[in-house]
Amino acid sequence: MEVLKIAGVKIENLYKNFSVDGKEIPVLKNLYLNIEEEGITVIVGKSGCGKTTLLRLLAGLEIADRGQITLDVKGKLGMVFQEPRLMPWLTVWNNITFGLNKGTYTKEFIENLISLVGIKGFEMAYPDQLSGGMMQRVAIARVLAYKPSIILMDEPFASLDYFTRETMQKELINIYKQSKKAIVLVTHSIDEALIVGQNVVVLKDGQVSNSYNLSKYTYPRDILNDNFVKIKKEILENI
Amino acid sequence: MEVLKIAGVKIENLYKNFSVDGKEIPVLKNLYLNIEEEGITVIVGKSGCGKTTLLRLLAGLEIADRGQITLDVKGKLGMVFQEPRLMPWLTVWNNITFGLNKGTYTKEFIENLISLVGIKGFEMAYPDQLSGGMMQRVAIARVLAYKPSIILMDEPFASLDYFTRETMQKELINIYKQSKKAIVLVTHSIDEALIVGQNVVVLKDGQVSNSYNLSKYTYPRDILNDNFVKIKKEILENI
Amino acid sequence: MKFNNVIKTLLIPFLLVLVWWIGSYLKLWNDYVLPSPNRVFAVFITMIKSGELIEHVLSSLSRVMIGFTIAFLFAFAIGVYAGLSPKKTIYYNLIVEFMRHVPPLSLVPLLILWFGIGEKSKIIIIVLAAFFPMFLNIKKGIAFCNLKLLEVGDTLGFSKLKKFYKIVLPYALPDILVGMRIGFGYSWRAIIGAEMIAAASGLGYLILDAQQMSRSDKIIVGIFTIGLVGVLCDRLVAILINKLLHGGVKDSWS
Amino acid sequence: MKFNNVIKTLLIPFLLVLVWWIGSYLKLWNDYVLPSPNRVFAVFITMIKSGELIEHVLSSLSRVMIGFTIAFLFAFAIGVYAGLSPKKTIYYNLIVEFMRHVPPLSLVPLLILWFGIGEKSKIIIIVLAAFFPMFLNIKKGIAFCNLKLLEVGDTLGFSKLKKFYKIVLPYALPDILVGMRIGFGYSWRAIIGAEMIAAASGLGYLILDAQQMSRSDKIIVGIFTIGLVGVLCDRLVAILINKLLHGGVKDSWS
Amino acid sequence: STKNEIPSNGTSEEAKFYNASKIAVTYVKSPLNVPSIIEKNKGFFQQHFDEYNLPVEYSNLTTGPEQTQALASGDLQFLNAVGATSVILAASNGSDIKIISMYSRSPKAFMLFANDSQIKTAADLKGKKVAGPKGTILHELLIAYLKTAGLTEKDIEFISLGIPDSQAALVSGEVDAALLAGPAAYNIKKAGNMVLTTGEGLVDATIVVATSQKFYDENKVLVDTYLKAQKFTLDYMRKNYDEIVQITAEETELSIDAVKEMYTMYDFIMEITDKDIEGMKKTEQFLFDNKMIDNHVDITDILIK
Ligand SMILES: Nc1ncnc2c1ncn2[C@@H]1O[C@H](COP(=O)(O)OP(=O)(O)OP(=O)(O)O)[C@@H](O)[C@H]1O
Ligand SMILES: Nc1ncnc2c1ncn2[C@@H]1O[C@H](COP(=O)(O)OP(=O)(O)OP(=O)(O)O)[C@@H](O)[C@H]1O
Ligand SMILES: [Mg+2]
Ligand SMILES: [Mg+2]
Repeated sequence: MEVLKIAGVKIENLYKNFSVDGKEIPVLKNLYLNIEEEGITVIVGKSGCGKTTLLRLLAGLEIADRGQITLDVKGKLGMVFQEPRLMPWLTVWNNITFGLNKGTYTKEFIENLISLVGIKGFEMAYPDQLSGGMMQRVAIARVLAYKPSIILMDEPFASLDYFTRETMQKELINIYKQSKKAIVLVTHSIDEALIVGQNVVVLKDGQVSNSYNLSKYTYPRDILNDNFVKIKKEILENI
Repeated sequence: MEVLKIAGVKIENLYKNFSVDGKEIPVLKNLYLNIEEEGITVIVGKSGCGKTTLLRLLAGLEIADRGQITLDVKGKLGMVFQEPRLMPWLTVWNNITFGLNKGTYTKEFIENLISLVGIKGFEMAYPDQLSGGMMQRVAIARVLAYKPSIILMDEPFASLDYFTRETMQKELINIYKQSKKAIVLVTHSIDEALIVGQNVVVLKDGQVSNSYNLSKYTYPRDILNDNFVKIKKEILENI
Repeated sequence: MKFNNVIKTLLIPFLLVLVWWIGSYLKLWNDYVLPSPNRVFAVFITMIKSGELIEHVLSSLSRVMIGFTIAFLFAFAIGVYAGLSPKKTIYYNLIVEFMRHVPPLSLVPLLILWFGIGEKSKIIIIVLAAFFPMFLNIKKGIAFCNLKLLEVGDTLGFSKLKKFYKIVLPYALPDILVGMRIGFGYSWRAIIGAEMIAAASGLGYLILDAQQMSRSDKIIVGIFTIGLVGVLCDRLVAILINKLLHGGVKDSWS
Repeated sequence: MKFNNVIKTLLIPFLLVLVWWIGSYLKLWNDYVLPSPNRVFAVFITMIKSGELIEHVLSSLSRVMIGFTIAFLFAFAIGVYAGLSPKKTIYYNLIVEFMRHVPPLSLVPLLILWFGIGEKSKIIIIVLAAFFPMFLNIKKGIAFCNLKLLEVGDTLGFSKLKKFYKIVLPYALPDILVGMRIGFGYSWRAIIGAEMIAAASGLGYLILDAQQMSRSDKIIVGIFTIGLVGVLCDRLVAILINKLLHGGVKDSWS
Repeated sequence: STKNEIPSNGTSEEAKFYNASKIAVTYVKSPLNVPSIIEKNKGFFQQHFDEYNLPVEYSNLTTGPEQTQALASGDLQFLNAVGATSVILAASNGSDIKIISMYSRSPKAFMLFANDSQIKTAADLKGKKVAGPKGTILHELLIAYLKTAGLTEKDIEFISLGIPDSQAALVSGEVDAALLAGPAAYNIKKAGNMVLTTGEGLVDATIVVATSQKFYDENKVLVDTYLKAQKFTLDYMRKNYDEIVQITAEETELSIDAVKEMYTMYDFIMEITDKDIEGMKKTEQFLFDNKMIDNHVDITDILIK
């Protein structure tokens, strides 16, 4: 069988089990997935279906039991975890510059990021002085400061309110438009998937049960549009 | 001025400042709020507006700078934190029974709770073997097992998928219906607020900027109904 | 695999004994101070056969166990108290810190004056040696307890006591265990100092007596026995604790 | 408030001195073993005036500082290695554990043989006293590092080294500090043992010499000076470290 | 170390060789080692070794076993005041150690004190607790004293404690009798405790100066110089009584009277007499009889030849 060479990430025949209390739990079973080098791929699926596990496998934090992950991306990989995972001993500013080498960034760059995620005035605060949503935004700023060419995001906007979330979604689309990065986003909000996704993948029973290519729809999208409503319904039925 | 005696929680003239990096940040400023003894009160507001702080004040975890909180509830108070806060050294089962005294509960009771939150099969797993959403559900089960008469919930469903979330919302309404508890729910989803709330409170600039009494709408609600769409719009404008 | 581990464990000790043997054979050092392994081994066997060695071991062990237990109980009580009520420490901190820096050996005449030359003085020396690492580690473990988990206890209506044993204690366990290991090491090490006070048996006595009698072969036997019995006890406690703590808590007790 | 704290701190020590004074006054104990506070204080003043005491203090301090520094460097290197590569510990664990349980005092003859009666042997005694609590605490701190935070380092493309000093080290800091405190206490305590080996100055020597000369007043002065200088150093290091660590890290260094 | 030739002063002596780079000696001032105190204070050793350009170093190694160990390790060249007992113990265990001269005999400085006025004779000690340092002159004194009443160590309860600890045990009433020497003995005596016996007539309490055969063989000239210096010191002491008492009092922080009183108990004569050899033979027998040594030591073998 000939394999088409695609830049981006290629997942083939992926298996991952976990053992809990002595029992083996199959989480990913024979999973195939292509993630394009330029584009926003959104992964949706039930809680506990293996989305985080998939991202962790992509980031190399977990080793697959079987199968193959081919990363063909120039540049770095960055990840926003499901929890903020800030260093409790560092201020917001230092948490954001945590992944950067001294002298490789300007003060303005960080200041811009800080206002982008809306935590101005809290530069010198420590993580335990922030609200849940603020911590998540610091984590997002940390990964953006790192300028990865592929960003994995695990429910990054889960604890943001409607407006903040909207801002962040717009920002994500901007980042994509400007730098054509590969972004992989896990979310529980189908609406969010439809707003930002160019490729929406439904994970179910350890496999991709459905995937939708939305790259023909330009941003900003009106997800009350019939097409989107139809897709949303379909996803909800398949999830 | 005569004060009407209301069972439930009465918040008057509440002030709370935090100091970050030497600067005082006013979070709650002259807040007034009544929470009825029987009913689901939903608090919405921007990320960082003070929702968690308000819940922590109610739970007695934080002390107000000024003002008064009168709790007039018989029975216990329970809280679901914004993070799961499970004991890492205990199994799921033991985390759920964590707040209970031995001999005061039956095995079936806990088993029911476990299937209610949908984590059957993971009784013997440790928190670090669970997905984000699963941890949150264990935290919910823990508080339900405790049978409080007032439950404070801080974005309890934030990392749950559409269906699991729906189930949990229904369950919350059931719990209210059966036991008429006081439930205070913080959420970022206005839809969720409209689906479960009997009283929806918008927190802004440290005060209640708006509140909506929805107790006349029976469950289950159709939030695509005009009334709700109107309220949603209004809330979004006010938030 | 298991056999493999035994080899890995014994590799360096084996090499050291080899160097010792070769050095003695080539007379690289003075036989009077470091006798050959053969001679030490011969004395070792004689002392085992005569039952002398086991008597010394038991005698020291019982002293150390008593001293260690007392030290642990004190360290636990005061450490927990200090960890939970940091504001009160000001009253006793100076005295504790003072005692922490005073060599127990310098106190021997005073101990004899107050507690006599019996077991009491010996055990106090052991207690003084073992108390402080346990105290400081326990205090640190208790004081550093995760506030977020403690709040869970608050919202579940736990009393102070209940919060303590259901949250603080399990959370501080790794620190407590490290403290206990260090403390046990020091209490075991203290037998020389303790048995300086008019002991008639014990490994410390064995070594001191051999020193006075210039019997370096016996000194070496004593040193080895102390080291090995110490390691063995440590292992034993480690296994016991691992049995008691069902999973969940890593303990660095490797 | 500050004055208040001074009173609280000195309350118990003051009471103890009072008891001591009354006991001596009423001749409740033998003056040879525990002389009256008046006499001890007089000797103390004389020794300060003659410059003798400060000389002993400096001499002991320099020994302890050298020994402690060496012990810390070793403990840090091996502790970090052990914490990061737990599988390799099997090779050296036995020997480390063995040494941990052997009383340094019993090794004096061997130390004299190998390292002579100069400073080397004395410093080794101090190193042996201080190494293990630091080693075990550092190892524990490193080994227990939060895996979730480490993964952040992984995803930011940190090298092993970078992960170590940007995540593991700050995370393990409280453990390292507790280990250092315990280690310093023990290294300071070890001066009696160290200065048993042919010392001509130092607080340990002062006490040993006073014992030989049957000068219990000097012994008590020695004990007090050891305790007080120890406490002072501990405080000093505490303040220094608090200065160095800008916020964020609690350290139980109370 | 290097092999040096003595710079010849024109006299036509045969070249003398030595093999050392320093002269390290022990410095023990207790119980009341006046020669050591005077010698160090005046720098007599250094004066004598200046001729060879060798620095003199002092080591405060006070216990016998430590001294003999340090000698064996080669870190020390001379043990300036070591108990004959320690030398015999070391020799019996195979150490290369040789006596080059006597340091002192001071049986009167070693005493047995009773706590209880009921104890007046050796016979009264039966069944009592006696504290003291094991395997030393004091221990030997006790055995010899018990023997006068036909008792052995088994008839009493001997408690092995160092001198300071024995003193503490005595004054706190923990033991019925204690073996003490030096300032501790002086203090206890002044406090009115009863001296049951001194070592006089019981032990010879010989303290000796020792080096190793190996060092002697390679450095005969240095050993001779050492002895010369020792003699010089003793002569000086004889001629300057007031000054040496003064110096000793300052060094030990004892009162002048105490020094004067204690000084009379010591006999600092460096020649090895037949009586000394007899005394050491007795000590050797004591050690052997009490199973403290396994191998006999011939005293004449441990004198330098
Ligand atoms: N370290 C682990 N050990 C054992 N089981 C694990 C481990 N990590 C994950 N699992 C299991 O794998 C399954 C998938 O977990 P994962 O975290 O990938 O889910 P998810 O899709 O991210 O869920 P959520 O939306 O709730 O975050 C779960 O059943 C979980 O219990
Ligand atoms: N312990 C603290 N110290 C200092 N500031 C704090 C502290 N806790 C909260 N704050 C500040 O108080 C404000 C409100 O925080 P809070 O956690 O109540 O927000 P929230 O409404 O729950 O936000 P989110 O939706 O993001 O969880 C924030 O600006 C936060 O920085
Ligand atoms: Mg997940
Ligand atoms: Mg919040």
